[in-house]
Amino acid sequence: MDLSYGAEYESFRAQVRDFIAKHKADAPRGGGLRDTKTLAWQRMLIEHGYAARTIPKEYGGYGAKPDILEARIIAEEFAAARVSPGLGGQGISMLVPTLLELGSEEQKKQFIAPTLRGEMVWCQGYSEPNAGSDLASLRTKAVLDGDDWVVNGQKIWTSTAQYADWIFCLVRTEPDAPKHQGISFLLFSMKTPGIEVRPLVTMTGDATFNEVFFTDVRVPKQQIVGKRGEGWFVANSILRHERGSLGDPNATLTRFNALVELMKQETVDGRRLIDDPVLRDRLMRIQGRVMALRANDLRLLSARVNNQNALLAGMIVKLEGTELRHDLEGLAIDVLGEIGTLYGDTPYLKEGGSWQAQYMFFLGLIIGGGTSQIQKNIISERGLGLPKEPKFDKRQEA
Amino acid sequence: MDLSYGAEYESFRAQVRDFIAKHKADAPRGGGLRDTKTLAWQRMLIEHGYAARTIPKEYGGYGAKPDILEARIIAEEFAAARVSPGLGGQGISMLVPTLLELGSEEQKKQFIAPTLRGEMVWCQGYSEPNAGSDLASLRTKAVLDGDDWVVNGQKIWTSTAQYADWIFCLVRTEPDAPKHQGISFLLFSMKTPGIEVRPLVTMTGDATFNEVFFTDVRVPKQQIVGKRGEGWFVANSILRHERGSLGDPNATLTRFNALVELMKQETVDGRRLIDDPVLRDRLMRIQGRVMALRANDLRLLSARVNNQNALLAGMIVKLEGTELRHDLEGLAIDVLGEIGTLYGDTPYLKEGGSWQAQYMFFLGLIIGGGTSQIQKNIISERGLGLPKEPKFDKRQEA
Amino acid sequence: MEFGLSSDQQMLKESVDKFLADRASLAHARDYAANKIERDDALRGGLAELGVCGLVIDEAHGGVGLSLVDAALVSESLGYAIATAPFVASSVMAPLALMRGGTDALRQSWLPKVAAGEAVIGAAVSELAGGARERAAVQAIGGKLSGRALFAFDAPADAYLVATEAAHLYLVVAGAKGFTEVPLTTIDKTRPVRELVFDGTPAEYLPGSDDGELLEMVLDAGRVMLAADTLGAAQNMLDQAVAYAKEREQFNRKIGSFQAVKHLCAEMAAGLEPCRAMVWYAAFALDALPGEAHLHACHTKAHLTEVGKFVAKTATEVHGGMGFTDLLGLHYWFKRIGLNRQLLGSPERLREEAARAQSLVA
Amino acid sequence: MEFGLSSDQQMLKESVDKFLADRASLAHARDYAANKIERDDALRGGLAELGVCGLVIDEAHGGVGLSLVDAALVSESLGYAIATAPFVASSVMAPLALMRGGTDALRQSWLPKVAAGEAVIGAAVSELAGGARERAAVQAIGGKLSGRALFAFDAPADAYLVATEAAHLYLVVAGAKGFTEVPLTTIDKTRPVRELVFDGTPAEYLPGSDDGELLEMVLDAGRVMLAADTLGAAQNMLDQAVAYAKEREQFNRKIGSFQAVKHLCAEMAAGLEPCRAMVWYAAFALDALPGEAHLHACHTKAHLTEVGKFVAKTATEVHGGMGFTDLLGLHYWFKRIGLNRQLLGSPERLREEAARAQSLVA
Repeated sequence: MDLSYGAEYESFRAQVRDFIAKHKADAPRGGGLRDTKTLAWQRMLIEHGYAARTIPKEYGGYGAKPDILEARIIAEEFAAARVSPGLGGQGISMLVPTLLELGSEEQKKQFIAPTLRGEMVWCQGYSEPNAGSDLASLRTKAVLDGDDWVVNGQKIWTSTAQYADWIFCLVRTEPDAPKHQGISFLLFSMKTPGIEVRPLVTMTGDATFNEVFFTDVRVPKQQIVGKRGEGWFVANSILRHERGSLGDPNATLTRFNALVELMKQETVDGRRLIDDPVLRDRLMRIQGRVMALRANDLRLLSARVNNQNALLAGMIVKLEGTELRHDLEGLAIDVLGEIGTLYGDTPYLKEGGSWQAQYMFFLGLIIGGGTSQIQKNIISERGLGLPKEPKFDKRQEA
Repeated sequence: MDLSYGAEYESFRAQVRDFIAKHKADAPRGGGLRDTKTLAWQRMLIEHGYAARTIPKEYGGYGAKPDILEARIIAEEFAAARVSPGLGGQGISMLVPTLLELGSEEQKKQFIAPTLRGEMVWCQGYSEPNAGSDLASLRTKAVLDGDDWVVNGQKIWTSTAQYADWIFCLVRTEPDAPKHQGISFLLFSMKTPGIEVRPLVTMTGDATFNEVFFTDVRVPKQQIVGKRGEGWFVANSILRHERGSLGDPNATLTRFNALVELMKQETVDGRRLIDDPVLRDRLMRIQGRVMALRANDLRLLSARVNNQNALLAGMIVKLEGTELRHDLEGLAIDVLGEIGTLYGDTPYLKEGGSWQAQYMFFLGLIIGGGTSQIQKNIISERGLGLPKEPKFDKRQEA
Repeated sequence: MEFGLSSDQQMLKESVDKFLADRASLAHARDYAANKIERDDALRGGLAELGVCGLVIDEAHGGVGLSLVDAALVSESLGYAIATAPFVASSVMAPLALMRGGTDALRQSWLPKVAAGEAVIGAAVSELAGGARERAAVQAIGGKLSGRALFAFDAPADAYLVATEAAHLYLVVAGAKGFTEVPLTTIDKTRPVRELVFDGTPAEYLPGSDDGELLEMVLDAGRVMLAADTLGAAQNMLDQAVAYAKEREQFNRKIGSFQAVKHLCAEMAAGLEPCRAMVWYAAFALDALPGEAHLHACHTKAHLTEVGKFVAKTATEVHGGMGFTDLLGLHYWFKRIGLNRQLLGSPERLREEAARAQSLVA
Repeated sequence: MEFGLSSDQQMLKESVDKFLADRASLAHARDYAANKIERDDALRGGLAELGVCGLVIDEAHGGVGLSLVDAALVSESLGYAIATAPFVASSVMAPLALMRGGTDALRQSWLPKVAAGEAVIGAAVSELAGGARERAAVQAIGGKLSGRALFAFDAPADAYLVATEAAHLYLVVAGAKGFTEVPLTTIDKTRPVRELVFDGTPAEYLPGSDDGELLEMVLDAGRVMLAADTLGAAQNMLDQAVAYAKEREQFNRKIGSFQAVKHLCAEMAAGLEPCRAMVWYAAFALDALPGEAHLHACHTKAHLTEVGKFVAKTATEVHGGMGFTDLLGLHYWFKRIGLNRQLLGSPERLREEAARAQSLVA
């Protein structure tokens, strides 16, 4: 066991710190995706290798070799300094890796560099109202008409759709093929006629997501990634990427520490909340779970660095991490009693109502990106090797 | 709402009390099923209508009209006085009602009276090692040979098999029929040649149950209840009867009160266990659950008395009641710390080790009589009307 | 022996349910939440016609004179419908306090109006029920109140039942001298709560609250009513989840045919169904079993709160992503259960109170 | 950066696992439980040859001088195999106490024998670790011990490490004057425990235990080892449940293809898998991160105890009726987890201790 990153990496860490100290005045604080300052900062980060670090230079990245510890150090230092680590979003985190792996040379040249620089913002068109856990049953269809795909249908859970320039979108192009084989992966501009974006309000009261409606949207036929009917395969190469990050225990630790502070400061009948043994025991139970997932995260990092297998340890992160976070936020509400129910702009609100907002948002995350039930299917089948449920044809059911 | 039983019933209660006061010296305290005192007491109870109360006189019962409150009062008063309420067992509680409903006149005449008097002790041959939750897939077979059924196979979970005179037993008689329709319900003497009883030790260390092996056991062909192939229907008429009693909240209340006493008396570092706020909170959580199930039980009693529907309230008793009891016993172990792990004949043991024994036994009950998983299927399908899982043929699976 | 609903009770419940199904739709709750309705006089008026507002008020004061079991049934219905009408404070806690501890004058001036749906009385008792937060406290000096009370509910009201630090009860009229109301916004937009600020505010003392017992009884009644509200809200969420599971298809099957979904629904039902009898018993005890009433009220509120939390989360999960959106509005019930959880004592606090009621606390 | 097992550690674990698979079968545990074996010298001898008995003892005293991470791996393996051999007290707690707080003479007379498998040292520290039950307490007066200590484990032993009320450590040799051992029977028949009774019993003081810190360190090491034992035992139960679910058929299907069974298995795995890294971290902290060691030891034991309880129950349920019988012997693991839960501090107590370690207790 060796938890240190070693001298070489510590010197890299010093470089990162140095960069941050020197340039942090240039970093945006909040502000929109399109701000001049935001875009300039993104370019500076790419230039120094703190964003798009491992993307080849020819496509507008920095061109460094992948190195997990370097990536972790960059993330740690920017987080510690509370300085923007550059742009994220589904274009950079999901589409770019996909194009690198499966895009045509033209597509790489056309899309990657502006996406990295933040000049081209993307949204993702996967989920549909009738295709949630069962994503492959999606119905949005695209029919070839001359040199265009004509797209009709509806997507949901499309975050940033209201800001996006482009969308990467799954559509059914082969209605007669088995359902996983009839899907294609299209790219098109959100300015194309026939697209309507409607905000989707959630239980938190915010409209972080949208519904997107397509009516005869015409997409040039070469704007497809992979071949016709290969869209499911293309999309899955990204989805594998996404799942690990939900339920990050380091973010949970930050919230835990805030909860401890809350319980030290707030009182009921003049007694500090932390002095209530029953609430304190609940707090400590949460801490034990946080510690377990933090250790698990360290193991995953180490396994990646040393190229070791930690399959199950990775598979359970989303399930355990989102449930833990939901419980943690719920404990904060409980210790606050009636004060914990306050929400919105109101007297006595603690931390902007974030305990309630996160409590609900993490219930959304327990459901989103594969409900807990779907996660358990995956863990039991891929992690433990239990047999799949026998499949049915609908016709057999009657 | 009226929780009183009314004047008429209270006078019945006075009669019962009177009987108990006058005769309790004759009641057996422990002792075997065959003790003269036990059998004499049973006869006396039947004679006065405190056992076999609603069984017709012609079959050896007392012949009273069924009355739920009278039955409840009898049970309450004998329990309160800690006087034996007479013999129970699967012959009296399960076989007799079945014969009354579905037996031939000859069978009623032959079997009911001696069973009620405790002269004929029964065991039940349903479960098999490969037919647990899926009871209908049982394999013990009976083949007609002349005037006899010839039985071969194995049963498990056969309590009292080592004492029983007779067995009521499910066997497969129509191997080619669909699985629920190929079963018959046989009665035969445990002295028939070819029967071997082996004690089945459980995790509690006791052998409350047995395995029973049949090798060419010959059963006269008229010893069948119902017709050939109707055994599943016959058996189910009893099983419906059995389930409600597992997880009885009144027994749980008795245990809860004992746990409270334990926590008042026992100490750690000189401090009473009840004075630990965290343990006390766990105790109170249990109490809330006990109260909920007690109220539910009262509702069920009232619904039976007033002929009202309380379907769901009845269906959840076994699931909730056995889990609650298991948790309650587990809390007792936890509050005792290391002392809670003591078991068997050893110093410092509390209440004969019953906390551990019951903790394990109720885990057995969570599983037995339909696992919690099966209970949840039943509740969701019959109670909530959710669709059944589609059925598979095994052949389709490959 | 009858531990179930009488035919009168069945009828009462059905008529209230029917009325609410017509008049207290989700769309109505949305309008109310969006402040398109300031005070829901129409809904309250309709309920008053059904006798709901004066349900436990004696007939001499214009009420129906029914039991707390009947009140619990109505509270369950209101929770089921996430009704935007006052009830727990205005029609149960305050009437009980006035009937058992008020003066004749107070009773005559308020109870008939409450029963007729012409007046609403809120309750400002949180500090005594769940402990004082943010140093809130109300003192009475020479019959005048000073200080602050948080989480007064059934607001906005024409008068408030206020508990002082000394566990005495007062009635304060809205608009009285030195009296300010500050709206507090919670997750639950169907039932407004307020902070009350007193500065030498004139108030009517309830002489029957002298020894603290009346306050306890009033709090316990409120707890049982909130438990019933949670029962109703949770039952609605379960019903919605079951209905959704019967309709929604994924992987070519109704999702309700998946064991995982079935078992979640079964766990909800198994947890919730005994709660119904528990609420009945606790309400009955308030009327008829004074020796058990406090213990049962505490446990019933605590237990329903825990089961309600489980059902709220699980029913949302059964709905998948739809449960998280505003489209189905499921979160209105989720949040109603969430507010009930904290009002009049958290589960931990009520369990400790239950232990104290049994002399289990040293 | 390496937070995982080194190849040496992999090899160590594999060799111990292989040995135990051969020599510590369920049948062997049954024989031991039935008292057909009084003291398992053969098994211990074999483990000594592998270096297990002297794993953390320095080479100067005949040991292997490995870390507590290595010891945790071995403890996990012993739990997995429900091995009927002393380890936690004899090969970890007592050697640590002697190495860090004993005299040279004590070290020389005991450590080589322990490492060689020729001697066993038990630990009688329950009163200091989990609180005193049944008024048990040991006092030292003039270097002689009096009183009683309950739940000494790794018994029967040649000597016992004994903690006094003053948090001092002593070594008492079996058969010493005024020293009586009383067997206590617990649910777990694989690891005997005893009550020790002292009556002016001569004992060797460990001078390094003067300030209580050594005791805390020794207890923490024991806690992490017990947590590792639970990890192994729970992993075995999960493995058995998964294997059973792949084989057993009901309703014409492998039960492992039912979502309900799959999800139970997934929940066990999801709870248990992070425990592995947690145990590593806690063991590593004992060696290398003294500032964090106590906190992690308390939390790791508490958390593993809760997860272990869940897995023990759930794995039994997955086996249906078979899980409840003695036929598969699943209950040996269930009971091992059950005893671990209570030894060296219940989860509630350890969480309170964790809070205290962070100055969260007033």
